[in-house]
Parts: sequence; C-alpha cells; structure tokens
Amino acid sequence: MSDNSQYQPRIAAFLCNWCSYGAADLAGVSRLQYPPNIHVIRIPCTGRMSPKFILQAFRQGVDGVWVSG
Amino acid sequence: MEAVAQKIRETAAKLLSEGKVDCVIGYAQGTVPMRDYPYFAYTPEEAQNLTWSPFCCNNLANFLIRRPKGEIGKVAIVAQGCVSRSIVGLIKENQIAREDVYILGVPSPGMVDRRKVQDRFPLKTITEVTVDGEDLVVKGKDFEERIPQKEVRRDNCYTCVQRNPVIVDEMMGEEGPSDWGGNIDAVAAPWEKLEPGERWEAFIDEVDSCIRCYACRDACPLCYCHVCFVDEAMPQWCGKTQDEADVATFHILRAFHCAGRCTDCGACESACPQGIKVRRFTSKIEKDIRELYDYSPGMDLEATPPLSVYRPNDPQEFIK
Amino acid sequence: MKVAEHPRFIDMDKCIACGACYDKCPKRIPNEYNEGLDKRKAAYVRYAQAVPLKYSIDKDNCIYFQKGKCRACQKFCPTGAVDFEMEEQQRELQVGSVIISAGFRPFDPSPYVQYAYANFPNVVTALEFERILAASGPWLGHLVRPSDEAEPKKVAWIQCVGSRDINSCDHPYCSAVCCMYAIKEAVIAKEHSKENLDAAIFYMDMRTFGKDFERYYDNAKEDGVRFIRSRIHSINQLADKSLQIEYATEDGRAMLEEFDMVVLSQGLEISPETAAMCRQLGLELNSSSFIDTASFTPVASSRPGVYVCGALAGPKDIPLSVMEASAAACAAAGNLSSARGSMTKEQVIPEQRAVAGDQPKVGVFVCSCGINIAGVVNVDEVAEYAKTLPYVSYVENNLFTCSQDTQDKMAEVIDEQGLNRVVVAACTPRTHEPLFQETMVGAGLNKYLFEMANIRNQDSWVHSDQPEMATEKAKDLVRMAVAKAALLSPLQEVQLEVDPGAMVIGGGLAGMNAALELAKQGYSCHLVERDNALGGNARSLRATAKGEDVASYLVELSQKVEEEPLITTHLGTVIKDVDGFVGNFKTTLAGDSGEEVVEHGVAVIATGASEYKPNEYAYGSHPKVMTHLEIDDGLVSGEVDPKQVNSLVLIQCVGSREPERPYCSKVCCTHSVETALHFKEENPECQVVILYRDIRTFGERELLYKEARSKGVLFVRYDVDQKPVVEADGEGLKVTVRDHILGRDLLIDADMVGLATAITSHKATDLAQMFKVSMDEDGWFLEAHQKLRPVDFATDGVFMAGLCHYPKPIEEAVAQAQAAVARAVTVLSSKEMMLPGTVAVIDQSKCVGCGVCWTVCPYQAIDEDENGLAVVNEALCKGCGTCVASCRSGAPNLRGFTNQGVMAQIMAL
Amino acid sequence: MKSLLEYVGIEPGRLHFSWISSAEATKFQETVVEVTESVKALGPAKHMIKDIRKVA
Amino acid sequence: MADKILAKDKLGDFLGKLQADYEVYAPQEVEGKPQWAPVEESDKVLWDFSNTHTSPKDFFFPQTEIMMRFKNVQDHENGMVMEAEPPLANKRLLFNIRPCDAKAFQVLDLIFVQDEMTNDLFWKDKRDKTTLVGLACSDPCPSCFCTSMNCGPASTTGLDALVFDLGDKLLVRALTEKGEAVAEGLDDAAEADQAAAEEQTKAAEAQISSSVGMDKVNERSVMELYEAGMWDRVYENCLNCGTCTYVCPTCHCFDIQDETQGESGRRVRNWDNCMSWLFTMHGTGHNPRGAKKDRVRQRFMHKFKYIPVKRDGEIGCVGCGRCVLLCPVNIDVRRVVNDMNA
Repeated sequence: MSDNSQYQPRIAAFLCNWCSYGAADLAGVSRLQYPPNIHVIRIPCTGRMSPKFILQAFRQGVDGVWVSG
Repeated sequence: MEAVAQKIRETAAKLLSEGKVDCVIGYAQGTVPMRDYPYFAYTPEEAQNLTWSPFCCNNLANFLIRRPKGEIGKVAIVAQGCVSRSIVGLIKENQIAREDVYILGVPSPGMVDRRKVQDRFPLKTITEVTVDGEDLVVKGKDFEERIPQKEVRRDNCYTCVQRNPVIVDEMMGEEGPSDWGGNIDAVAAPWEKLEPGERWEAFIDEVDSCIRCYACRDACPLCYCHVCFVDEAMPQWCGKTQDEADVATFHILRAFHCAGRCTDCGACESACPQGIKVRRFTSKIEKDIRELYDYSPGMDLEATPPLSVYRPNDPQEFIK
Repeated sequence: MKVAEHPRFIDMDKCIACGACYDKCPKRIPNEYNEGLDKRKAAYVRYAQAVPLKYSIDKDNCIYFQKGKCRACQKFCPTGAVDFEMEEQQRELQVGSVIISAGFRPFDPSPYVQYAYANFPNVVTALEFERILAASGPWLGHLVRPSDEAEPKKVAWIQCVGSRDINSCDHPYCSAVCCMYAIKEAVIAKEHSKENLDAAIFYMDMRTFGKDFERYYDNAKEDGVRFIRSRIHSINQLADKSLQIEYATEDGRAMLEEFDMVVLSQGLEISPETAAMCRQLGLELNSSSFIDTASFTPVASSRPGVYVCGALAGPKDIPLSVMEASAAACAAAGNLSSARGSMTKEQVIPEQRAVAGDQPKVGVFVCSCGINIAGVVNVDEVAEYAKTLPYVSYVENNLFTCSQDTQDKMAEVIDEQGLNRVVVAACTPRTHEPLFQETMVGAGLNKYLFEMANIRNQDSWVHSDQPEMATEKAKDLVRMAVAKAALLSPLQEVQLEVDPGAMVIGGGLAGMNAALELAKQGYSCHLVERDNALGGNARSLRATAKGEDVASYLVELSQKVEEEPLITTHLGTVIKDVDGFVGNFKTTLAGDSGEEVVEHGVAVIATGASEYKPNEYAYGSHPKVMTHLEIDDGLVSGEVDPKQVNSLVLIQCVGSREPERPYCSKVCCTHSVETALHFKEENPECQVVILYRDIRTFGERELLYKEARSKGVLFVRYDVDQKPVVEADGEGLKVTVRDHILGRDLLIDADMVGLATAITSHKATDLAQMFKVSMDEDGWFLEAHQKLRPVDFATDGVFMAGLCHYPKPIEEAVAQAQAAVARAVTVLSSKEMMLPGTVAVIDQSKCVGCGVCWTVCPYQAIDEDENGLAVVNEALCKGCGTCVASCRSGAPNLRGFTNQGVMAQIMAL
Repeated sequence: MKSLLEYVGIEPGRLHFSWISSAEATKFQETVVEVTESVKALGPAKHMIKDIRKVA
Repeated sequence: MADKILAKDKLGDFLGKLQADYEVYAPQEVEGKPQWAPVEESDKVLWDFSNTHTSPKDFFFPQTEIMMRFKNVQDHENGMVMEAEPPLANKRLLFNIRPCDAKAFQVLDLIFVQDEMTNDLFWKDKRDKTTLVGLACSDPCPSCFCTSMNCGPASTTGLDALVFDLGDKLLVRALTEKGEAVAEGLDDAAEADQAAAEEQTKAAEAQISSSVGMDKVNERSVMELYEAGMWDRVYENCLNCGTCTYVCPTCHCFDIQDETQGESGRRVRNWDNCMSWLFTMHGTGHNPRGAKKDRVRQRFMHKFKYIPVKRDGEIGCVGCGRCVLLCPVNIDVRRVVNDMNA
C-alpha cells in the first residue's frame, strides 16, 4: 500500500461481472480515462456482496468502498 | 402484579398436572436483588416457584431454541409483548413450530432497569428490593427508599409499542394499554443528533468497555446460528482482540444481523455485564426499517420480512 | 455441391487483426458499410464486429492489382499474412441438406425520380439514416444531415418506398418491416438530438403487428412523433438544401411543409444475382422473386433437401427470421437424424492432475499485448514484482499471451514447472478466460485453478496519461490475483445425464407439428392435450392466406400423429405438477385415466390461445352477428352459404388495440380479406364492405388486399373514437359508419356482420409457475430474448411455439414449432450436460434452516431437504452468490468466488 | 448498511452504490471520477483500521 | 514486622512518595462504578466500596496481550525476523486491593508459575514488578462468601501489606519485604489501633451471611460429582455467554492467535472461556464438550474439584461474588456448590 506525496485514496471497487465489469471493459475499449485509484474486485453479481466484505475493506484501511451492480 | 403471578402459577400447575405440556418456562425469584431468572418448572410443585415481577428482563423465547430439540416436547412459556413477537419471528424462521409452544400471555408491566436503581445509590450495596404497588422499596445496609417504578423503567419498555402479546393461547391478565406513551422514533438512534465527526468517538467510547463476553449475543433469541461469524477463522471476519476495529466490527455486524428481526425486548442490554447500551445500534436499524419498509418485526405471522424478498418498489435512492 | 471461394489475399491463420495494413494502405474508397457516407481503405475488414475478425484486400481498388506497385500493407504486416498470389478456389462439399439464407437487398430508391434521391443530398435511405444514428457510423452517432452536417430540427419519413407500388417499381408486396424501423428511427433520433426534434411519418397503413410493436407505436405517439396518413407524390429542394413536401390531410386540405431531412423507408427486394443463383439451384420463385414456400412447410423450398429461411422466403423482421433459421435447421437435420453424431471428432482431454492439497505453485504470465499494455505499464517491473509474491514459482512476459504459439508454450511451461495455479495479467476475463482455460485443460490442469488480472481494459487503456500510477496499479492487481489464485481449488463440472424424452403441451397445430418433428429427429415425445381431440383452434379455420385447405391438412396431421410410434398422445389430460429441471423433468399428468408421472428432458409449450368474445356491436343479441372464426366454422360446415348472403360487413380490430388489450392480433386483417374474396368468388353479386382502422396485410399478403380491391370489395376506414354502430333491423342488420372522405355517416344494410375479434391468451399462470416461466402483462409467454432466443424461455429446457407466444398466422406457428424442436434437440442431442463448476454449496452443519436463502434465490435453486436444511440444486444454480451474502450463519459458499478467496483479494488490496 | 455505517461515524462519502449496465461506459467513467473525488475530499480513512502495529 | 499507622490526611504525600518509584493504581469511581484506575489525586481513592466491578486480573493477565511480532524478510537467512514484546516498563503498586482478589493471584501463581520449565514469563514478569497493598473488608456485601473459600475479609495470602481503615487513620501491617519497603517511615501502631483492627475484622466475618460447604465435595470422587443428577437443573437456563468467566479473578483460560497483515504479523494472547463451544473445538470437527451441559459443569468442576485435587486443597474460587451479581440468568455459584455438596 504505497502512499506517494500527493494523497492518493485507495478505493475498493466491487464490480458485478456482467454489468459494471462489462462497462469497465467497454470504457477501456473506448479509451475513456479515469483516475487509477480504484482497485477492482470481480464478483459474479451484486447479490454476492455482503456487509462483511465492506467492513473487512475498511479494516484493511481503504479510504472508500464502491459497489456497482 | 401479584394477581398475574398467582394466575401463572395456577395455570402452570394445571397444564403440568394435565400433562398438556412437559415444562413451563417462566421466571423465579432471584438470589440477587432485582434479578428474577428464567426457571423451568417440570412438576406442579415446581410451578409454585414461578413469579411475575418488574424484574423479569430476560427474553424467554431464547430458551425455546437453546435446548436440544428432541429433549422436551410441548412447552408452555410466559410471554409479554416483546417475547411473543420474538416467538412469531422464530416461527417464521422455521426454528420452532407453533404447535410446540403454549403461550401464556401477560401484559408487560414495563420492566425496571436495575442499573438505573443502582445509579441512584452510587457505590452503595443494595441488599433487597421489593415491589409495593406502583413503587419500589429499596433497602441497603443503612438506607431505605421508595422510588416510583415509572422513573426507573427500562428505556425500551418506556417506548414499547406492543405491551400486550401478539399471539397467545391463554391470557394471564387483562390487556393494558398498548404502550407507555413513549415515542419510539424520538428516542431511537440517539447518535443521529451528533455531528458526523463526533459519532465515531461516541461509538468507540461506548463500546471500549466491552470485554467480548458475547452475553448480548447469547441473550438474544435471534442469535441461534451454529457458528457465529465471530467464531469463524477461515476467513476471520472479526478478530478476537480488544482492538478498536475488532470490537467495532463485532457490534456493527451483530446489530446488522438483527435488521428487520429485533423486537426491542432489551434482553441484550440487561445481560451486558458492562452496561453498554447496545440497543443504540438496533434501535437505529429498526428506525430505518420502519421508515423504509413500514414494517415492524414479529407483529404478524404471515407478513414476509422485508429484507428477504425483493419488491420492485423497494426504496433505492441510495443507489446512483 | 460445388462452391467457389473468392480470394481475400490475407492468410486467415496468420492475421491477428492488428490493423497495421489498414493504417498504411494509401487507397481510400466509399465505405459500403456506412452506405458510402464515409471512406474505407482497400485493405479493410467489413465491420468492427466481423467474425472471424480477419482483414481482406479489395482486389478492384487495390493499387497493386490496378497498377502493379505499392505493397504497403505487405511491408508493415507484423505476421506476414499478406499474400497477393491467392486465387479463387473451387470446393466440392459432400452435404445431406442445404439451407439457403441469402437474404434481401435494400431497395435502391433511385427509380423514384420524383423523390430525387440521387441528387438531393438530404434525402437519405433508411439504412443510411441507421448508419448516421449508429455510434460506429460516419459521425459517431451524432445526428447531422449530409449536406452541411448541421443538426436537423425537422425530419420526415416517407413509407412504402419500393413497397406496395407497381408503377415506379415492380414490388406489389409490403416489406413488413419499414413501419416499425421508421418509428424506431424517429424515436431514437428524438433521443439523440439535443433540442426537441420534430419527426413526422407519412404512411398509408401503420403496420405494427408484432409483439409489443403496438405499444411501441402508442409510446411513439405520446413522445410526439407525428403520424400523417398521406402518400407523398414528390419532394422539392429549397435553396439551403432543406426539402419541401406537399401532402393532403385526411380532411382533404393540401399542406406544404419544409423538413431538414427526408428518410425514404425503403422496402426489401431480392437482388437479381440471388434470384439467378436460386434458379440455378432449381428452386421455384414466386412473382416477386421470393422463394415460394407452402404454409404448412414454411421453410421447405420446392426442391427436396433444400431449405430456406429469412427474408429470401418473403419480407420479414428479425424475430421471425431467427425463428425460421432454427426451423430450417430442424428441417435440415430431420432427414439426417439417422447419421447424427457420426462425423463429430471426440476431443481428447488429457487426464487431470490431482493438485488438491499440494503447496500452491502459481505461474504468472504478464502480457504486453503489443503496445496496448507495454505502452503504458512497465511490464518488466510488474514481472519482477510478481516474483516477490508468496507462492509464485514462475513468471514470464510475452508479447501476445493469447496468440496460438504462446498458448502452446504456456502448456509446456505448466508441465515443466509443475504449476498448479495460473495467473494471466492481460485483458478482460469476460472474453479471454475460456481461451486460457482450454489451454489449461489441454495441459492437464483443472480449468478453475485460473485467475486473471485485467491490466489492459481496466488499467493501461484507461490510465494512459499516468504510466507510473498504472504500473503501480498493475502490481496491486497482480498481487490481488495471486492472493486469490493461491486459495482456488479444483472444481468438478457437474455432469447430469439428459432424459432423451420430450413433452409437448397442447395438441393444436403447433403442438402436433412439434411432436412430429421431434419424432422425425428420433426422440420419443408425450403430446398432452386438454381437449378430447387434437387440432385446437385450427379446427375452425377454413383456409390459409395462400388458400390451402386447413381441415384436410389437420386430418392428415392428426393421422400422422396417431400412427407415429414415438409419440404417445394423452387426450383430455392436464398437467398437475412439474418437478425437476432441464434434462430431468418429472411431470405428473392428470387425466380421466388417473394420474401418471412422465419423465422427460425438455418441454415445448404450445397451449395456443382463445378467441375474444366481444360485448359490442350487438354481438350475441342477433344471430347474424358472428365472429370471423364462427363464420369460418359455418363455411366449413356449410351452415353459412355465401350464396344466400347479399351484403356482408366485416369490422376489424374488435377487442384488439384497446387499452385492455394494447396489442394487434396480427392475423384478422388477412383473414377478413380472404373471407371477403371467398364470398365474392361464391357469390359475385354479394356486396362486401370491410370497416378497418389499419389494413395490416403485411408481406406478400398485400397481393390478397390488391385482389380484393380489384374484385370490388369496399374498404372504409373508421376512427377509433367514432366506432361503427350495428343495429338489428328485422332479419337483417343496419350498420352506420362515419366515412372520413365524405365526412358524413354511411348507412349499410347487411345480411351478415363479421367481427374480426382479438385473440386473447389463456393467462395460464398455474402452468407458468409449474415450469417457473414468466408471462408479460397481456398473458403471452415471455421469451428469453425477442431477437436472439425467440422460442426459448429464460428457464433452461423449456421452449414455446404457436399462439401462446403471440398471435400469428399458420405458417409462422409451424415455423415456430420446428424452431422449438431445433432448440430442444440442442439439449437432447448430448447424452449428458456439463454444468459450470462455479455453483454454491451449503455446509449443512452450519445451516439452521431459517429459509432466508431459498426465499432470496432468484433461480429457486435451493430446496429444503427432509430435515429442514438447505441444499443447492446444482443444475439450476447460476452461481450469483446471493444466498452466500444473505445467510447469517455463513453456511453457503460459492465455488470460484469463495469467502476465503474474496477476502484474500481484499486483504491484498 | 449505508445508513448504519453513517450512523456509527464512517463518513457517507466513503461508501457508494450504483447501477451501471455493461453498455454505459461513459456513466462508468463519470461514476469513477465522482467516487474518487468524494473519497479524496474526505482524506485518509481514520476509523475502523485494524492496525497490528499498534500495541494492544 | 510491627504494624504501622498512617493518618488519612497524610495519605496524599504517602502516595506521592510511592508514586516516585511505583505506578500507583487504586479503585476509584469510574462511570458510577468502582473500577481500577491510576491514582491522580489521593482523595479520589475509594474507601467505602464492596469491590471493583471487574477483577484486577487484567493487570497481570490482560485481555489482549501481544507476545511477539514477526516480519517476513526475503534476504534474511531464515526468511523470518522475530522480536519479543518489551517487558513491563516500571514497577507498579495496587493500593486498596481486596484480600479476595489478592488471594486469587496466589491461586493463579500456582498455575502460571510452577517451575522454571513452564513459567509464564509474561505473568511472572508482571507479578514480580507489582506490589499489592490490600484493604481489609469492613462491609462485605451479601454475595460475598470468601470465608468458605480459605479466605476472609482480612486474609493476607498474596498480599505484601494489609491496611485497616480505622476511620481517620489507617493501620498498615507489612507482610513481605516489598510490604515493608512501602510501610517504612511510618510510626508504629498503638495497641488500641491493633485491637480496633482485630475487632473490625471479627465484625466483618460475622456479617458474611452466605456460606458454602465444601466438605462432601472434597470427599466425593471426581466421577461421582461428574455424574451427579443435579447438573441437569443447573445448566438449563445458562446462556453459555462468557460473563462469569471474564469477571472472575481466578479464571485464566486464554487462546493464542497469529494475526498477519501483508508481510508482517503478531502473536496475540486473548482471554477465552470454557463456555464457548469454539474453546474445545477440534480441527476434525469433534468437540469433547459439545453440549451446553458439559461446558457449564466443566466451569464448576474445574474450580471446586479439579484444582483442589491437583493443587492440594487450593480452591479455584475466592468467593468475591462478582459472577453471582453479573450472571444474566442469575446462576448462583453458592447454590450450585451447595447442591454439589448436598
């Protein structure tokens, strides 16, 4: 977990494999630029998302959690 | 109050002698002041030990699931408003069968919070407390005082919305008013009034005295999982240490698991040896459930709990 | 069968579609794909989503072929795929059946001199407008007009250009699709344009007959699309190249209006080359040079063994074309069923190495993907970092991990190094995961011991301006992937043997056809019919649109069903309960002979529909007011004798296109026209009047409409707000209707009034619940996807055919029955089904039986076993993991995305 | 969940939910920017961190 | 070692002197309950309280104690660097500790400090560096039964010095060298003071109402007690929470866990209790004490039978009464032991 000079937040992004992960790929294909702070964790569906993961992410010291279905 | 206790004893003895039930679960006089304890009467004679007082703070529904299923067949249970709502919840979650339970309904007198009484006599040792009409007679080594029950009633009893039992087989006393006039919404979720910044301090200093004994979890009728998430090691959701994060994780997740199920019986707060107001978390969640889904747990046997079924008109404004 | 393959001058095996030849080719030519609106190169690929995605060289425009020099593409091709010496190849194919789906050519509106398509730049065809709207089109989806690329504020659509017209072009038929695509283009154009675009559609009859088409039409009206019923004669161009249209309104006033653009809704036609090819193959074409097909065999051409589908057999939209495609496949496979599986090669899968319990040894393959990744992310630094990660025993960089040679090298490395986990840091798993998993299976490793780190689509491509941050992120992603990979365990794909039997519910025309086709394919089938006789609604039909007699066909069909040994018919039987899932259904049938449990692998629902009994137009209070089915019944049984009828009035849209049934029943217009013709034939003096809102004789049925008009059948249009009134007048009837041209009421004495009543669904909710399938609000069964899977249900193993999907004529019902069989055979043809390994599993020691998971499971894949605990039915489980998150006691776990695995990823964040 | 964490003191800006179809690439990009800005504005996380370097 | 006298008004500088070389802790009022806390002002020290809410055992046996840290270093020869936690920084003094709590530490010493080989260094280090100055009970509460547990309002076992509260002055009786170090510099106590202390003790002993018979328990064999029928009625309403064990001064069970984060990690010892099923859960899934009855019985048998048998008569309970007060379902240890004894 490297923090360089200018504060870079670490964000855990839980993306649903069929919808948001697809949108992320499409954003890649169309070369849309966005800040690199999100770290994507692929889940089969937002149904898989459980509060335990959100709490665990905060316990690991991430600055933000984003769940997208 | 005494009339109700007498009715309970008679009914229990009758049920036991007729063999309609194998055991009656009720309360008995405790060896420590203000502490009546759950008591299992198997014979009509034992039924005589049953009492009913404003010190019955445990939720007896808890013992319908704690005992091995096969051992005792039909059980009678003394149940006031919140306990009966817990029984409804347990039936809906397939933990007990309606026909296994014979419910002795009691209008809840509003239980006394023994810490509020203790706080009136800081550092003094109370030797005996007796009920006298609407008041309590508190005796100690060199003092005796009379306190009206209303002033030391438990928070959740004060704002209780359902004093009379929801489902009942036999009533032990006539139904009283359904609440004590407290407004649950005004009292619920006290920390909402705080500044977002201060809330974390308030939360931490409330739970920092927690010694992780899990009495709040074990006193609650909703916590019947074989393996609680705190006991899981692979992966370990919540550490066993006294670190701020572990204690916080435990309390947040325990409260989260009561979402849409907690009947606000206050057993967790009475059980906590450190006197932590754990109801602060559940009252916030139940307030949200009421606002978002207009549902209060354990009121009606048929209603499907809101969090276990998806309806198109569920509120979703928090999703962008 | 001899086939000539034109050369493409690029070796398909070598080409990796990197696009270098396209960039370097100097020659620019109008791009047919975008209707010539923009340019393409001589070395090109037809469109971005071509399959296979391989480039080719356009011989007629390539400078090397014309003038003998340049060769730019050959110099820059990284894999040396360009080969100018390729020639045309003659191939000899040994086949059992042939399916022709050569399709249609959009009509070129140049012959319409008055529309001056050729010289007015802002007069565009519908296909050009489609390209203008498309994101991959010449202006990237930005709505502009070709002349000055300004944003149009007013656009007009002119319908029936090249359809229903015999003087400018020889196309008497209706192309069936133009009305719908015009409305679609208008609605989407309104969405695309910034301010409120004024869209107007000039039409004769608005033909939105398909499923949910009418709703789309109503919504378009609400969105403000103007529908003007007027045939446009000519377009003239103003100074600023905008266009002026003259038209007459319904009440006869002449109007003049300017539009920035005019779209000609061009029809469909068969190109002369296609027609020549069909004749060369000995296939008969009809007058409009479509391939002639019979109603009862909609996909069979005149030559046995040759089948046809799609627009080549007549103008139709995508859902029907896809249905016909499956039907053609079923028909083609029908007579080959004896040789099924004889030519398939058995794929050799090496024995799988047991890795459970060994120390994880992870192999990390970091890909450069040419410059796509390496251009931004420092792949070497990522590889070095990967070496320091726990459990990583082998790291390798390569240029293109997905190329064939790297795949083979990868398989060797897995063997040599004894790797038992593979992490590939490259592109998105959504497209490439199966490819790498195949390689792992080939190397004897369980394919679920695999994880990908998406450092291209979600890292290098989107952070191209921050290379060092992108490299840092790549390391994080690789670390997370390795953390999860270390915890992956080999998963076995569940094998379920498939019961080869089938069940068809509903013994109507569609049901019987389905049963017969299944038998022809060699599968036994149970045909369940509620009634005591086969035939369903078809029993009261006289003839098809093409005049073929229905009754005799029905008799012949039910005989074939009786004689067919593979079909067991259950008459007077109802479905009582359905258990099981795709491949293993157990259905309890309840009939007068008591209950019976039948095992089958698939089910085809063909329960048909029923006729709407109206309560308007004095129906029921006068014997001579009958529904069009009752009239047909009468004609077949002789009760109704056209000779005694001197005046017949037929009223259309009775019950259809109403708020309670906002859909068009599709077949009534054709049926009324055909009845009218029959009456005229039998009794020429009989005066026949058809009162209609829109005559929807789509496709080649338009010829019937033309013939009816020529034979003197009167067509009077009524408005939905001023419906005709029918009163009893002694023996006969009096019908008054407001004539829109005269503007006065018309009084018709009629001996008989026929009502074109709607077709309503059975609303069989109990059947739907038993098979766990869904229905739309009107009660029609909801197909998985309107265009891609029109006969499948969302629930696997259940298919539909006939009226229960949506009202349709006989030939479409038969086609859908054959299509349903083709789809069903995809399940029945394999002995056992492979189910993906990523399914949930429940640890019963932790389960308390509280029931949250089986209430929350979207696929009802979790059942309560005998002692009240939850158990997952792995055939139905789609691996979404909702149960895992909803369970408080943590009993379920999802293989492939285990709690431990996801937690490891979070910890490695 | 979101209201409980907010109630307990974790700033709402740290937890985001959204629905994005696989075709809405631009919406995905806008949401990423929005989430990153809202988290960056709140600075590093202060609460709930399980930090084993701290003495018990 | 003669008794000494300390006037209460001189208590401030007496404690000030002690704070020079000790960290002094004493029961003070915290959130309305008597709790152990470092002494800032001497008048905050409590005198008229029955006992602290929770036991002082976490001074020697903290609920979470880091035993060592480790770091995975690639180029280090054995790949792993380990460093122990630093021992206690400076000496401590527990002032006004109740005799029963002190006796509890003596019971735990028998377990934690047996011989060189198996000493619990963490416990021993803290015990050696701490001096216990007890305060004799003058007003035992109804739930105390220390007299039945080889202990009493003025028992001296485990203490370095014992103080009697004689109203305006304190009689300090040094018991060990450490106690003497504390008491030196005080003038001797008069006969009258000593007599007052004696009779205060007698009065306190008389005031203790509840008593617990242990005679038959000691006679009966372990198996006999184990299979006694009375356990069925005891375990019924127990919730199996962990309150009684965590507030009890003599409960000493713990669980050691390694917590890792990325490359580094730490070994942590946390309190654990025999009430939770996880405590005795085996890796194979077998659990010797699977049922609630076994676990509840274990707690009482361990304190009143196993320890006396193994530690020649020492009882694993000091009768402080905390578990009686705090058990949510009021399982009264006195009633249980009397049932065992019946």
